[in-house]
Amino acid sequence: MADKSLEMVECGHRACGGCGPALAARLILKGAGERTIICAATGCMEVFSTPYPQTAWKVPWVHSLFQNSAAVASGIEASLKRQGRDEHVICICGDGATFDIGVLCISGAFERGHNITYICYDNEAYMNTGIQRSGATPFDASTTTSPAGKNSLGNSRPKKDMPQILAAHGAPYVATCSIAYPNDIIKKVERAVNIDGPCYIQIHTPCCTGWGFDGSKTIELGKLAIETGLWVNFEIVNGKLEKVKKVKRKPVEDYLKVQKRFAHLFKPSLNTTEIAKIQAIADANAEKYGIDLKI
Amino acid sequence: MALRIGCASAPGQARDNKTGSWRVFKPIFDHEKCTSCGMCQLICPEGCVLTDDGKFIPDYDFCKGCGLCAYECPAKAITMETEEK
Amino acid sequence: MRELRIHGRGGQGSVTAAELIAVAAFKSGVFSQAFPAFGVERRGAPVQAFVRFSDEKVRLRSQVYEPDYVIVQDSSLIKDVDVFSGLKKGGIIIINTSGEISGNIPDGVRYIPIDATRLALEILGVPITNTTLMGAFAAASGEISLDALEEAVRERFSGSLADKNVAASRAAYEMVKGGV
Amino acid sequence: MKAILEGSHAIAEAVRLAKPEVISAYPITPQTHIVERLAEMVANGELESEYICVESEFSALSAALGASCAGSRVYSATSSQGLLFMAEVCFNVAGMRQPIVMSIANRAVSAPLSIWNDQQDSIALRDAGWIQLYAEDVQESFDLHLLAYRACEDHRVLLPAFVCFDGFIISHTYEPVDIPEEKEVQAYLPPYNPLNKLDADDPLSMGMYATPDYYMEFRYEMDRAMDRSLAVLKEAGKEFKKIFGRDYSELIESYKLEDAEVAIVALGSICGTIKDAVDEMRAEGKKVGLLKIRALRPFPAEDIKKALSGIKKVGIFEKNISIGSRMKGAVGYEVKDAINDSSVQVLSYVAGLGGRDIRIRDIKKITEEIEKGKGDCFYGIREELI
Repeated sequence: MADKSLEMVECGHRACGGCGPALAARLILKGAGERTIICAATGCMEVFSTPYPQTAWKVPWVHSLFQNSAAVASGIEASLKRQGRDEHVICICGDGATFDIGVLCISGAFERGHNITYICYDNEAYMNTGIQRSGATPFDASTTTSPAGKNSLGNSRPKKDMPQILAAHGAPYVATCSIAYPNDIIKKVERAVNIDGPCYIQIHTPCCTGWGFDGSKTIELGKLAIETGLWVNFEIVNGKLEKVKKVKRKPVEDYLKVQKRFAHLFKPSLNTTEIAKIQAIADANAEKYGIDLKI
Repeated sequence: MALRIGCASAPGQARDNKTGSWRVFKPIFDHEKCTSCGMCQLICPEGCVLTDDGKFIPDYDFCKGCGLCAYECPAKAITMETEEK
Repeated sequence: MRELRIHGRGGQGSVTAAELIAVAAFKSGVFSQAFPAFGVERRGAPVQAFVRFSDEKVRLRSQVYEPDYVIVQDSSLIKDVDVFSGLKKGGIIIINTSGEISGNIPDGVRYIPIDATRLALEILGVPITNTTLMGAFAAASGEISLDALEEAVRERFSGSLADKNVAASRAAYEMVKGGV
Repeated sequence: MKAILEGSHAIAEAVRLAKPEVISAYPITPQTHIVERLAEMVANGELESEYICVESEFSALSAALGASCAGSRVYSATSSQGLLFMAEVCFNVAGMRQPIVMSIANRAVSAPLSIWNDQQDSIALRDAGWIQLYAEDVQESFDLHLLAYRACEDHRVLLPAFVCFDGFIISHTYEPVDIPEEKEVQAYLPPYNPLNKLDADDPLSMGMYATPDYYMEFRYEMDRAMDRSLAVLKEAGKEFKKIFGRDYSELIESYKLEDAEVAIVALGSICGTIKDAVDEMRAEGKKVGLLKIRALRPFPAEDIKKALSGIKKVGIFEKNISIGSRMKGAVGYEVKDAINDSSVQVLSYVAGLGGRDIRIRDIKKITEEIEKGKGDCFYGIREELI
């Protein structure tokens, strides 16, 4: 069983107050345990946690580049195997590193079947460099490279379905979770690191700075994403959907209206057409994963 | 201090960086109202809620004053006050 | 230093022939170097491979332009490729042919025609002529001994395939020796 | 044991004897025969390594980096486009001070696509922080792999190395090579003893980022390590001679330079052809010699200056092109800087790009050009195509 009192991320890191990814980092290590080697991608978490020499990490941690964590982890795992060592190897990477630039390395590592757990902290844009769109950015979100404007309603494409892509690689365990449910993260990470083979966990980590909300509401935002059906917590085990968090769904406006990145859908006037499209995404999620609680 | 080659560093040195100075609002913990559920400690992004003799206490050296603990406290035992410096 | 150029078509084993001749030369106590004309040729396209023999270490890395010996794996190549190019006076050219060849043998060159395809078909059952021509080369040039060639062939192939290739080399060797 | 082997297979033997725990490579012409042979060795149990069949060169070196950080001796190999694809990781590996040894079967870079030899690939990465050794023949290619591991893993160095050899010209050539006994290699190359590694029993953060307060010092330290590697490589060369008999105690090799009036400077396999050309020209009464550069990084400037002292005409045979530069070739600048004497004529000749064959007569023509003082140019351009 995971030791929930374990603190392997030291105070003094430079994340924004109320940072979702910083919270995720603490929870991940409670689940993974202290015999864990972390392989980080360039990204917001990497930068807020490791300005030389002030690392926040108390477990072995390595960073190489933006897009190669899965490959670096492959090498670490191969080395440990040859040396007969027992540490867990986990990648912790943002959605830019995971959904976009790192796909080649991730696909290779999963296809080869390395015994690693790849964790994406998904804050739905490139937060490290100032909130540019990524393949994980939701439909209609305004970012600095998909700004809302006279001819734009923000990001024009829906979020890429990374968990299904990795499930299709034959990963034995693929799960999504959210910082809104801390114990669920701990449980899922613990499960993943104890499964042989490449496992994938995608954690929804609201970013107060990037999304535009107050840092005290990070968890509330995470909950709203789930309660509206725009984020679904599930587990896919050996390709089969095993467990889904069910909710009594709220309308998507409840989630959208509290974030600056969707402000253009409400001001100067309510854009019901666009909001209906986003509601349709939530409805499709609900249908696909069966999240609606039947009362 | 000589550089450690390869940009390597001993663990946990972030402690040298006292992020408490970032704070604008300060959480005040009311131990009377506290039900010891541990939520504040579990969800603090800094990991700076300590336990002392069964009581939860923020480490003001590091607390950035984000207010997440106060917002999420089921017992409403934490209030945010303007920092006096 | 003596130089050999082998002409063949992709898939006929010219590069293997060069390598095995170099191995046999090495086993005969000669410093040898073998390499292909590096290319992207596919099966059937004209290819070349080279071997150098010397009593001292071979340092030269250019392709072979003025060979002492030429082996032509397939006489049909003569139409497409100048197989005689640069062949030294006093040199030897071994051509796999069942009859007349097109083109003129240069003056002062010893021409050894051999029906390697027929021999290969008889002994190996397939028209792969490289080991047959290697036997002819051993007999004609004296650069490599038949024993060394056999050893090289046995290192590359095993079992009955090795036996058949050795037999093909020997048959060609005897044929060329007998013809002298 | 003396054997006759294809260059690639000889290199694979050197790697087998160095016993890397992890091999991570992606096939590319003309490097393929090396990694195929290593895969075969692993499959047969001749070599006890983890062989990672990566999906790209980018991952090849990234995985090698991970394994190295975890404390293993690792090996990789590539060529041309593969090396360029790895470029970002190359800089990273050097900055992280991981002593990875990688074979480079030198090949031209695209476009136009060419699988044939020149040295543009490795020379383009001369500032990446890797030691760069260039081999003339199969034996030297074999030997330099062992020497590179020993020098790179020395705690005074801790930098990675390219062992470069000309693609096809060395990689696909059969020639005799002396393969040492396993125990001799063990005596020369003890198991890897990392200074820093990822280890749960002694946790460490590696590859952190550096603010402007620290960054320059890290790069300065890399440069100092590269400077130190000059002596360490020579030491490793001396030790090599003691055990194996072949002399690599210098990072350059002089051939008939003593009384030379003209010197040709070159790297790699072309040195063999140049030596034959020098012999012929000497027989014709020309006082010409060769300076072979074995290490481009660290650049043995002092040794080069000394070896060329008194020679007034120097020409550099460049299998690379620094497009837009005045001298045309990249190595010439460094040789010129090493000589640092305006009374000496130092000229570059870009030649043999993309596999253009170089013969003794070409070397003779280049020598005539050096004598005439015409240089900093391309040699052998087919004027009818221009």
